[in-house]
Amino acid sequence: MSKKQVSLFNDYTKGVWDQNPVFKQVLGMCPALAVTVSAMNGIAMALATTFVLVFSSFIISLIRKLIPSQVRIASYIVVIATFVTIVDLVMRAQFPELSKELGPYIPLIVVNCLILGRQEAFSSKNNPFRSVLDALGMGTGFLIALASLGAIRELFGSRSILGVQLLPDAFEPWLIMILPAGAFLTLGLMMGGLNAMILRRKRREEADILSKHIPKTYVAASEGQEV
Amino acid sequence: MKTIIAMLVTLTIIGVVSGGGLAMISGWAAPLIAANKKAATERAIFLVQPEAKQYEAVAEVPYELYRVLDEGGQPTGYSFPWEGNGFQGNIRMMIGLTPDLATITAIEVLEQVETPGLGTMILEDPFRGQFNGLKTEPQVDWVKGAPPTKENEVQTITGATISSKAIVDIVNDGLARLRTDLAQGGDK
Amino acid sequence: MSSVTVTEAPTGQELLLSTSPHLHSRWTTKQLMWFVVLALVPCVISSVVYFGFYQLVIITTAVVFAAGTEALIQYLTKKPVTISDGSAVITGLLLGLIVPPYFSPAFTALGAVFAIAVGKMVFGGLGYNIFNPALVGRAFLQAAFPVAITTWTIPQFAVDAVSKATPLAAFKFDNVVTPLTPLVVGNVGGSLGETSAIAVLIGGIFLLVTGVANWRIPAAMIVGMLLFGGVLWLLDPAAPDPVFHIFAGSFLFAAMFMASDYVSSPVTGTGMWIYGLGISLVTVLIRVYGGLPEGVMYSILFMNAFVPLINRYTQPKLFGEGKA
Amino acid sequence: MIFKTFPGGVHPPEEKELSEHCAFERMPAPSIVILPLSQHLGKQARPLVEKRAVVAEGQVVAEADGFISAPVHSPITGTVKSIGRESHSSGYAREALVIVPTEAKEGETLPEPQRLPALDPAIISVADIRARVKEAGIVGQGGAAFPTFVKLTPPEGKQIDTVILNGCECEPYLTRDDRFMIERPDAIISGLQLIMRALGVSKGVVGIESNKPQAIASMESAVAGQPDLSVCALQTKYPQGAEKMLIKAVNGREVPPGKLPLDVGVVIQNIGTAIAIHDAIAHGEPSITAALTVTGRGIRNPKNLIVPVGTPLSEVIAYCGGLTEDAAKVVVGGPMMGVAQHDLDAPVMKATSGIVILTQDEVRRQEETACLRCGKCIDACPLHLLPTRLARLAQLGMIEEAERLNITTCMECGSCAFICPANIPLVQWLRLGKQRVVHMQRNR
Amino acid sequence: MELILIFVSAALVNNFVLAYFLGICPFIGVSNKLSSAFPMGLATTFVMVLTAIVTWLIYHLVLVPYNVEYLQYVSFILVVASLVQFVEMVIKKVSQPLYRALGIFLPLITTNCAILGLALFIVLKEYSFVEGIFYGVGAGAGFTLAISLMAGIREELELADVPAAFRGAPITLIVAGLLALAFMGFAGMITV
Ligand SMILES: Cc1cc2nc3c(=O)[nH]c(=O)nc-3n(C[C@H](O)[C@H](O)[C@H](O)COP(=O)(O)O)c2cc1C
Ligand SMILES: Cc1cc2nc3c(=O)[nH]c(=O)nc-3n(C[C@H](O)[C@H](O)[C@H](O)COP(=O)(O)O)c2cc1C
Ligand SMILES: Cc1cc2nc3c(=O)[nH]c(=O)nc-3n(C[C@H](O)[C@H](O)[C@H](O)COP(=O)(O)O)c2cc1C
Ligand SMILES: Cc1cc2nc3c(=O)[nH]c(=O)nc-3n(C[C@H](O)[C@H](O)[C@H](O)CO)c2cc1C
Ligand code: SF4
Ligand code: SF4
Ligand code: SF4
Ligand code: SF4
Ligand code: FES
Repeated sequence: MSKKQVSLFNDYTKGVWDQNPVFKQVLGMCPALAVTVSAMNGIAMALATTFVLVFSSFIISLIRKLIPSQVRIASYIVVIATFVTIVDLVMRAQFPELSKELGPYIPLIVVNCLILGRQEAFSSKNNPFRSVLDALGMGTGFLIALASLGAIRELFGSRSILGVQLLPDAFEPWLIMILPAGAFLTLGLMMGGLNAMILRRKRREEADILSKHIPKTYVAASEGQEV
Repeated sequence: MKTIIAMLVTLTIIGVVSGGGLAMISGWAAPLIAANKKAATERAIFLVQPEAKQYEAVAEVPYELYRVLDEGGQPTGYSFPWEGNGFQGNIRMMIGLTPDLATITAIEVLEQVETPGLGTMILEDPFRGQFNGLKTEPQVDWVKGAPPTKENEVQTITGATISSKAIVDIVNDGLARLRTDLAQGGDK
Repeated sequence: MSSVTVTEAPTGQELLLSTSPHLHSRWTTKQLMWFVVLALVPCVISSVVYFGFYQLVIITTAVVFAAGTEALIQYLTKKPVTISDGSAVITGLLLGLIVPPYFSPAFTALGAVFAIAVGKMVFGGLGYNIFNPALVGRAFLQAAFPVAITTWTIPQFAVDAVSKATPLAAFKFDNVVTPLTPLVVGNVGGSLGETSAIAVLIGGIFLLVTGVANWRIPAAMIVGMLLFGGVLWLLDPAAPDPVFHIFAGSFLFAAMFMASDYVSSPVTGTGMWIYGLGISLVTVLIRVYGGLPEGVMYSILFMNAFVPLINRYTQPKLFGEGKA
Repeated sequence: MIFKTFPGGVHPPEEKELSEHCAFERMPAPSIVILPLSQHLGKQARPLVEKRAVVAEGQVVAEADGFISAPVHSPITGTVKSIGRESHSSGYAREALVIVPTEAKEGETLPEPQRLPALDPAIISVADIRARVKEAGIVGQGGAAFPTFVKLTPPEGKQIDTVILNGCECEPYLTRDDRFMIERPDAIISGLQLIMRALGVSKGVVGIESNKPQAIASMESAVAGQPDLSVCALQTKYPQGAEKMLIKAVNGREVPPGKLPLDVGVVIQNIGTAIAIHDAIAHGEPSITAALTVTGRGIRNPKNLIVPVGTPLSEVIAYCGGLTEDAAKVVVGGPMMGVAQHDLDAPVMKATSGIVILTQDEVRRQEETACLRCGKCIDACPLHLLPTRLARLAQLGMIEEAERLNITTCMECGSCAFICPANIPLVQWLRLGKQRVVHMQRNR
Repeated sequence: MELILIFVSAALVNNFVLAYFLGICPFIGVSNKLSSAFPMGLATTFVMVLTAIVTWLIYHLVLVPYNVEYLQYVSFILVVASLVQFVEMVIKKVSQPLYRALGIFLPLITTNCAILGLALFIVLKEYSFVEGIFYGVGAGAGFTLAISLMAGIREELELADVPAAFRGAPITLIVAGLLALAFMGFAGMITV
């Protein structure tokens, strides 16, 4: 791949993991916690958010040079709120059930720190194409986070994932998983677990580098063994 | 000054475009949303009145009340949305009644925020079914931990006593209101 | 940092070096903890007497899983395994004693694992947790299995029909105030360890007399209950009298064994009073106005969250800064 | 009877019975004398003699260097063997003169022991009292070894109304002050009156803990009929003898942090200091002996001794029958604040009040665990500090926060570490924290 | 009485942060020091009350009469944002110390879902003007309580041996979870 391609590719992928909005940047936490009682809700929320994110990024990137910086935030908010209203209207018209489930959290996409944050950090400085890629990447990352959180909570809280029962009837569902406390705890434990894995890998890599670049005897000596 | 004008102009343009766009989409969505809402209400009206075929709104009372009719247009009872406090928040339900208000045909919970899996058992049949054909004179009563012995009693759900009582209370509250209003209005 | 160097003395004996003080009181962590375990024996006995030998299965499960979880986590994170200090045993034992009779051992085990893993180890283990681990375990179980944990079995020798529900549930839902005698003896429904005030008091007074538990917290809780419970009783005819409040449910048990947990309670004397009074206040409010019949567990957890702030604002005045 | 006291503190086992019945004995001259130039708080003394010089008992061999300093006198007649760094009971080697007794050779005469001229305590002037206390090299016997004449020369404008003699001896095991009060009450009263005269004060109090009934009786009969003197019996509790605590108990005043007893109108002196002052004036004796208790389960014959300053610990121990089989720790001072010794060549010094030898059983270290936040250390701290938090802050290097929480106020009494069930070496951390705070303040 | 119940309900029983998941980002982001958490709570309370007032007026005096409820989100957020900006400017002019204590938090708060959430809930629950204000005060008090408790706990945890992997956001979320468990005791106490 050419250098340019690599950087475009990176525009997309960074949001998926390295800068995952939920796990790494701790943004957009409210919807992440509130709606993830099931995988389906998480996915729907993430898709709605991604829709708003992508379109607002596109529009804002297009008009970025026309907006005076003093009314920057206000303009972003209006653009975002417009798309959120569209999502909300469409959902209420076409998917009344889902709209009822996600309740007041759809309008709150307006203030989702993730969306505003991306406009400030990226779309206001880059061309529409890259902004859309960035938005798609962040959206994917958000989707991964919300879907996995929703899946775990649904599995233990209702024995199923995406409505498919996976655990036997003998398994008593843990009600706490679909309560607020369960949301915080699950996400906290997930993040801790991920961090532990990352730390472990880092430590192992460091050990590898050490053993490759430092003469054996030195390593042994530093570990206090007789050489 | 120039920047202020630029600011105002930008915001106005964005506002107008956004407002215009939304007005268009809303124009498309509003009837659909209204239809959805109407469908939901209708579904609920007939859910608590399985026999009924048509309905009409009763205008004499300052709240929603539907008189349901059979094929021939004869009144067969009332469908009646009412709400009150549950364990966590508001519970809104539809109550089906016979014309003399002495018997409940069925109930349906429309909106609630009770604890999933616990308070939400009020939505399910072991509990809800108890209201089919329940007598309402002098009022609906509840018992805890034992099957009901009287015609106007329901048994509360273990672990969700409060939600169960809330349903009973809402029914009684609505009935009381209805009785006074209909007695005055002389609807029969 | 503990610099214990050994050198040769002219007499040929090895001399120990360490900094002052060179004397130490007889208390050690281990000893404190095992005293608490000892103090809980009367409650274990009363649970067997009232609810049968099967309860030992629940209690043992809780202890084994609590201690096992601690050992496992310490082993996995390559820390010294310190279950012999007895603190995890207490957590397990207490958890076992605050679940209902015939509670599922599987749920108990899950609660014990959660209590130690999330209530204690993620904070860094002994001494660092903010919330009382045993109560974290119980609150988890209550939120996960609310029906199972409010299903009460009648004691073996129950004489009256009233004791089907716990005295507090009977009060809340049927407005029945259980008389004092069964409450004191323990012949009522309730969690394994809490029903008998006599058993609780034997263990509790043992802890207070030996100085293991600080007397201030139980004292503050009882004073607070008399105060707030009394005021409500006078104002609101529907509220029960304060003595009923003290003897019903897990109030005494929690006052003696759980609110007095060092780690999750304030370190200053004034702080302990505020903490104890706060627990009583929240307990009364939940019991009288809340949706739940019993509020002691939530009150303690709620006040646990205040402990850092309480400690900060009740710092003792430096000697010499009070008066000239 | 309710005894006065202060809030907080701890109750270590008292263990006074090992030596409280032993009357003072004079220990014979040792085979070698190691005379540190720094036996006091402040600047070390400047030597006045050369190697191989012959010195007389009582001769000044090093002079005070500066205001807060004290001269050193030779405790024996002998030859200066060397001047250099020698063992010191602080654990660090310090500058010292080493003197060995000399036999008179043919034709030579050894110098006579020197004494200062005796003065009449009844008529001595304030200036003479201060001069004599300074000349005699007297330092506080209460542990800190602060040059006494400094305390007797308060800055202009300070109003002092009370002198308290500290007869608490709150450290477990030690019985020196107890024996002094039983054996020499009149010398103590004389010393107290001299201090009062030097400071122009008309109120003198002797504070004694309730576990020394004999001493209380003895001192009470000594003050009988003297309306300006009194005995104050105090509750037995450590650290009752710490000056701030003693003042609080005796007259309810609190010395603010960073201030001195002087600032609340009080001067405190130890019982032993009073005797030293009396002896220096009435008998012209310079500070060449130390009175101390040698005790503990690790020594065969516990004793209360008068020992020439500079005697190596090993000789004192040998004089008391030597260490027992299970002796494990030799502490100079009391067990709560004293310093454990690794080198028994270290000498007895002017302010050495005791040697405590603890056994294996007594010093077995308990396992250290994390802090339980039991608050016992906070209840115990007589200065109302937060030992647990200060120690943790020191451990994590959060020095500014430790400073904000007044770590430097800590007097290292050890009450907190004594009571701590988690066996955290709190005092050690507190010391480290204090050092780092001082260091940081210096760099500011 | 009803008003007090609304207040208690919003503050304790249905705490915005712990039960409704609103304002989580500042709750996690600004809770590491009590000295910033508490002012943040106060500033949020202030903005919430303002929001309750202006959005109620807009909704009932403009949106409903002209049948343009679909402009709710756009208008609410825009008005709140400009209002906060205005208040910030006023505070800066009037009192520097107050600005330093509260002002710096104000822009952060605008883009915080608790504010918009409040406005939407007031519409959804059909509160009257005065009820809306009490609701705003209660929600703000609940937010202040939660974020202050969290800050106290996090300062304490700085001295604790929290495993490296759990430092920061994970332990904060777990504490929030345990706080939510503790607040469940108030469930069913008051329902408004
Ligand atoms: C997490 C949790 C959620 C609860 N949710 C409800 C609920 O939605 N509805 C209800 O009536 N009770 C609920 N409760 C229980 C009640 O507070 C109360 O304990 C119960 O109604 C008592 O009923 P019982 O006496 O039949 O066990 C809940 C309890 C917990 C711990
Ligand atoms: C249950 C109980 C209640 C007590 N109540 C008090 C009390 O109210 N006031 C008091 O001073 N001591 C009380 N004590 C005595 C204390 O145990 C102890 O003597 C006192 O805290 C001494 O501490 P201090 O030296 O710090 O004052 C009580 C002891 C127990 C076991
Ligand atoms: C913890 C502590 C305990 C003390 N205990 C005593 C004591 O028991 N007797 C005593 O004379 N001095 C004791 N002191 C020293 C006194 O505070 C004070 O310095 C001394 O009495 C002053 O008299 P001096 O200058 O004659 O030594 C103690 C100091 C501390 C810090
Ligand atoms: C007096 C006393 C009371 C205790 N109470 C509890 C308790 O209620 N819950 C618990 O998990 N551990 C308790 N423990 C054990 C220990 O303090 C607890 O596991 C720590 O919180 C773990 O860090 C107690 C210990 C003592 C000495
Ligand atoms: S060390 Fe002990 S006996 Fe000696 S002066 Fe200090 S307190 Fe008194
Ligand atoms: S205060 Fe005095 S009497 Fe009491 S223990 Fe301390 S030295 Fe002994
Ligand atoms: S050593 Fe310091 S902190 Fe500890 S009790 Fe003594 S004065 Fe307090
Ligand atoms: S006494 Fe020890 S365990 Fe108790 S609070 Fe103090 S330092 Fe912690
Ligand atoms: S998403 Fe709610 S404050 Fe950020």
